[in-house]
Amino acid sequence: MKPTPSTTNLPEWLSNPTTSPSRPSKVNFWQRNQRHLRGLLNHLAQPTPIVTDQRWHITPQIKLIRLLALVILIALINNVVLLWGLALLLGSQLLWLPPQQLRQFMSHWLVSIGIAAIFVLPSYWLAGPATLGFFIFKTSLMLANAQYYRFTTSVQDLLTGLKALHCPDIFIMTLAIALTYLRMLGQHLLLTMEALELRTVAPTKHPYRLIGALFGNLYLKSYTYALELYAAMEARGFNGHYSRGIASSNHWRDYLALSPALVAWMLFIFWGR
Amino acid sequence: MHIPDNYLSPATCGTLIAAMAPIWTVAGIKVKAQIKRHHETLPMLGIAASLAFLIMMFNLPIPGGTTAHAVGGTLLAVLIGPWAACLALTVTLLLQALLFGDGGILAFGANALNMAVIMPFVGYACYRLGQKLHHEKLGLAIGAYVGINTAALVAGIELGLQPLLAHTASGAPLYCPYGLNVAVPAMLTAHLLIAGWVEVAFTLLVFQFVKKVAPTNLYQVPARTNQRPWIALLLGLAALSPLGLLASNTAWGEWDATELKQRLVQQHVSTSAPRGMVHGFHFQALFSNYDIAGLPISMGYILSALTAVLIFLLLIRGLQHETNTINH
Amino acid sequence: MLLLKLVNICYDYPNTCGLDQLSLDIHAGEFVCLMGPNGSGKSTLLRILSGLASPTTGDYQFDGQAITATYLADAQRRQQLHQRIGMVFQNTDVQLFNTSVAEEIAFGPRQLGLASAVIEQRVTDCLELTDCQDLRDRIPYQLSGGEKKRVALASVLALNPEVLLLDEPLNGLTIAAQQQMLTLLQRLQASGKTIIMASHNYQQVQAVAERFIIFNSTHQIDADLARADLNQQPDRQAQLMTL
Amino acid sequence: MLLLKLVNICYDYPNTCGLDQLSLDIHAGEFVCLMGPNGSGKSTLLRILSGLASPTTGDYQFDGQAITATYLADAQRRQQLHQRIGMVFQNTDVQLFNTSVAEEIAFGPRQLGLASAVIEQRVTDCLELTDCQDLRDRIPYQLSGGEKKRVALASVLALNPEVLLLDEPLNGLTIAAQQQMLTLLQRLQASGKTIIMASHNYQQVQAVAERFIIFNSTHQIDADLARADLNQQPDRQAQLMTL
Ligand SMILES: Nc1ncnc2c1ncn2[C@@H]1O[C@H](COP(=O)(O)OP(=O)(O)OP(=O)(O)O)[C@@H](O)[C@H]1O
Ligand SMILES: Nc1ncnc2c1ncn2[C@@H]1O[C@H](COP(=O)(O)OP(=O)(O)OP(=O)(O)O)[C@@H](O)[C@H]1O
Ligand SMILES: [Mg+2]
Ligand SMILES: [Mg+2]
Repeated sequence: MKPTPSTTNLPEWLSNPTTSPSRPSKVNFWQRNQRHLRGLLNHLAQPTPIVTDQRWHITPQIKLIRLLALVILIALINNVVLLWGLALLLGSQLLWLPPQQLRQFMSHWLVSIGIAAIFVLPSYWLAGPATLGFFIFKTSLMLANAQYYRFTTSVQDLLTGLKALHCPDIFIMTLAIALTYLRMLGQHLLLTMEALELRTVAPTKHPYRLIGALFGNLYLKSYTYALELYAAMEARGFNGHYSRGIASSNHWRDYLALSPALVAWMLFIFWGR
Repeated sequence: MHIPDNYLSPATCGTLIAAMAPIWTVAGIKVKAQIKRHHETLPMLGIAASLAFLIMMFNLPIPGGTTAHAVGGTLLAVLIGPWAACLALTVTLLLQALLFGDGGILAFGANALNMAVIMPFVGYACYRLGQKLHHEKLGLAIGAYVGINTAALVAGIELGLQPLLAHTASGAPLYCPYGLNVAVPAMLTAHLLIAGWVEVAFTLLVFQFVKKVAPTNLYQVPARTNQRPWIALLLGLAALSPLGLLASNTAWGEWDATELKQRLVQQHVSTSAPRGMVHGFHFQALFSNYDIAGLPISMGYILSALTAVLIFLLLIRGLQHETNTINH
Repeated sequence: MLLLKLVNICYDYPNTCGLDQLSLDIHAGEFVCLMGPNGSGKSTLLRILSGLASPTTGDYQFDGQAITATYLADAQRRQQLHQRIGMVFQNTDVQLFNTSVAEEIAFGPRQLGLASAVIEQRVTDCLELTDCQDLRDRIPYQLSGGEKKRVALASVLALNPEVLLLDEPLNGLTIAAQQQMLTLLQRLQASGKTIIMASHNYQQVQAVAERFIIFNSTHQIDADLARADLNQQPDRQAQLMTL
Repeated sequence: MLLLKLVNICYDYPNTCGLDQLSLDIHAGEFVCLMGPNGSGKSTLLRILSGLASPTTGDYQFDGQAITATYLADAQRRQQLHQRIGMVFQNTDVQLFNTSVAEEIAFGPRQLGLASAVIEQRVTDCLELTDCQDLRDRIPYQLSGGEKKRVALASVLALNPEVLLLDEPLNGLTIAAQQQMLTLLQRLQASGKTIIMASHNYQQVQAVAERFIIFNSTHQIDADLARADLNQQPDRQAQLMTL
């Protein structure tokens, strides 16, 4: 670096305090987005402690199959008794959740039902109360099943499950990288928003312009990341196949875990309609 | 625009997933070719998926105090290429469905069709057209707007068809309770008035930034496309068409106007079929033959599936031709 | 004048501790250097001082005003705070988001609604102060590591904040550039700014910083010494040489 | 044994020059330190050596094999190269992508298909070598700056590469940790590894590096000196003290 002429005096403006214009500012969406992002990052950092009963550990692929089987079944069934039975089944599974998690489960679930319900409520005038009630009942049952899956499955499990179900490698890898980078890019986005905010000293006239810069930068950075990440991964022996310790093959426990869903399917096929 | 579970009948969901399978296959093949040229495309897929996730999470302020978020389908198509965007968005949607409860698990196929196929491809086509006419940005803006609205329209149709496709004997709808006359306008107004413009603004701003800072990082159209994907698409679709047989309800799109009217009446939604349906689309002409010819119903399904394949192929063929000629 | 006051601050990250029971007074015009082992909480403290993070427990007062999460919920107040406190991040990558270095530096002043000639002047001055004249039209994200650090400082300077928080600003710079930056900081201090920096480079910093706050690996303050005192404690100095 | 050979390398970034007419021979088992002003091309050179970037013009040979863009187009060859040459990036953030530090270190060995006991052993060893034992179950992206640097080195070490490229590995570490890392590097060299690092810290590095390659601000090599020669050139040493 060339030595600069050492001017002993700072520029005039730098020696005097700047007076700040105080204009009221309305745009406050940076804060909200930062909050959301922090929530996401926390969620990703500590995925709700997964309940794993060692004796009842079922393989990830069976979990996935069970989820699909149950959701399809619930979608197909129009028999209240059978649905009721499925609800009881799920309820008894929930009993195994620790209380803290159960509370979390309930709050998440109720919120998601609320959101789903808002959209169908106007149909009360179209279709009447019976249809509406039935619809909400079914929807909430599906949501509960999906929620239960989310609460009992780690990200790793999902990947292993998909792999065991012979999902193509390219897809699994994309998913795995997406999950990793969701954290990294999320963190990057969060920090950039923070840095941006630190230099937002007055209401910005064009917040939208900044959004372009924010995501444009994120894309370009991620492009560089992609190059370096791939080299870093290859450098560490990565060969395009995601090898992870794949859990042992199917087990009687797995079939046992799947059995309620199978029984419900049987009932549906022979009697449910 | 994420369609949650239980709004679409299992038959619709199955059909849409079956329709997606060959598209994913082709996308996989296309992207593998792309990876051969630029090996960073492989990690870029995953990164783009997380990027899409963050874009959909980012709430933009809109005049009036509320917020909306962009989807970024068109943007991703322009940045990493439409096929890669299709795969990346699919992964995003899967993640959202399985791990974040955004969008249904069964409705995954429908959501993928709307947001991972229709949006990027429509948007990208407009962008390429604009590029050809030397109005790149205009093309992109139109692409973003038309892309998201087409997707919304299709989502509206998917939802609106449900009361016709699946209902109890008494006519009470089993899934989405709104007919076409409610679902389509509802979806469209929201997107035409608000979400579309948010998408346009977002897409343009990011595009402008990237174009200015690192124009080489935009997707470059490859010089030559090979023909194998189309064969794979054809085979895939043909192999999957019997899946339609599994659907217990009338499969999507297989009704005639009288039935349509009858159902609408049953539902007390409308006393006559929408005029466009009767006169515009000519379902009669397209779909009423297979029963008349005395063929078994399964044969009819296969034939109509093949017809769908052909129409689909022709559509895509047109698109491909366009991107080819631009390069020379 | 007491400018920054921390009373019994704790900061907890989701699964680790960031800061533990920290109390601290910093007066206007001081030049403070934070030192300590890796992971001892220096960056965390700077984040709290800048208003980016709110302490889990404890009070933070800036210029007599308690800075709480509710206080910061108001956008206007937050903006006023940010104008008075500038920060250079440890990972400078996240801090640069404009399309050219000149744009990057003009970003802050432009929001203040200054006349464009004034902005132009500020950009030129800042580039000169940080010796980045030849980077003027470069794209920030394409710079080398050390260049980014300097541009980040320039972009914060352009806002003329009263308090400058710098998280390891010397990292990745050549020794000559480090000295230049420290001289610049000293001049800024002479003109009345408060400077708080984290560093692992006692050797460079000892000549300019006037007060050393030393963290230990349990996220607490181990010692808080003025330079004059430090000169009488050779074992402390030896310890600082390893941090 | 001649391991790395560069002949007349130029590297151009879209709108600036990265390296200009650089020729260089590095033998197996050397400990080389790259020094130079900010933006002089140290990181660029390391990227080329690692096979991440291909020179615009000029030849790069690794172990007698020309490494060209076409050679690298083949995934398997690229992988083999990457296995023999490990690199710690200047911005360590991009290098950590697993969910825990232990996972991060195990990632490489696991890809090589080693037995799980072996992997476990490697993880423990690497954690110990880099003094990261207590970070074992932490999430990499949530570490402090210095902690990330050490974990990144551990994750590269776990693969046991022949050549280690380190881009400013001492940045952000405490002096004690810097010395520890340099000692580790010295031990690695003693066991036959080739070590090439970029640094701005001549004072720390002079004791361990055996050869100094000095860049100038026009992206060329200014001098290439063994430590023994350097000791006889006080003005060179004075120059290095400022880089
Ligand atoms: N985002 C985060 N989430 C969780 N823990 C974090 C996060 N950032 C830092 N930590 C932890 O908090 C503690 C303090 O970190 P901090 O970054 O303040 O350290 P530091 O003193 O700046 O260290 P360094 O000298 O390495 O930069 C460390 O144990 C670190 O691992
Ligand atoms: N991605 C990039 N695109 C364009 N130019 C770049 C890019 N990265 C670096 N440069 C430029 O290339 C030159 C060499 O950069 P390089 O990163 O190799 O420097 P360096 O010696 O590592 O510097 P430092 O000590 O600051 O890390 C610099 O002028 C820099 O601005
Ligand atoms: Mg720090
Ligand atoms: Mg560098």
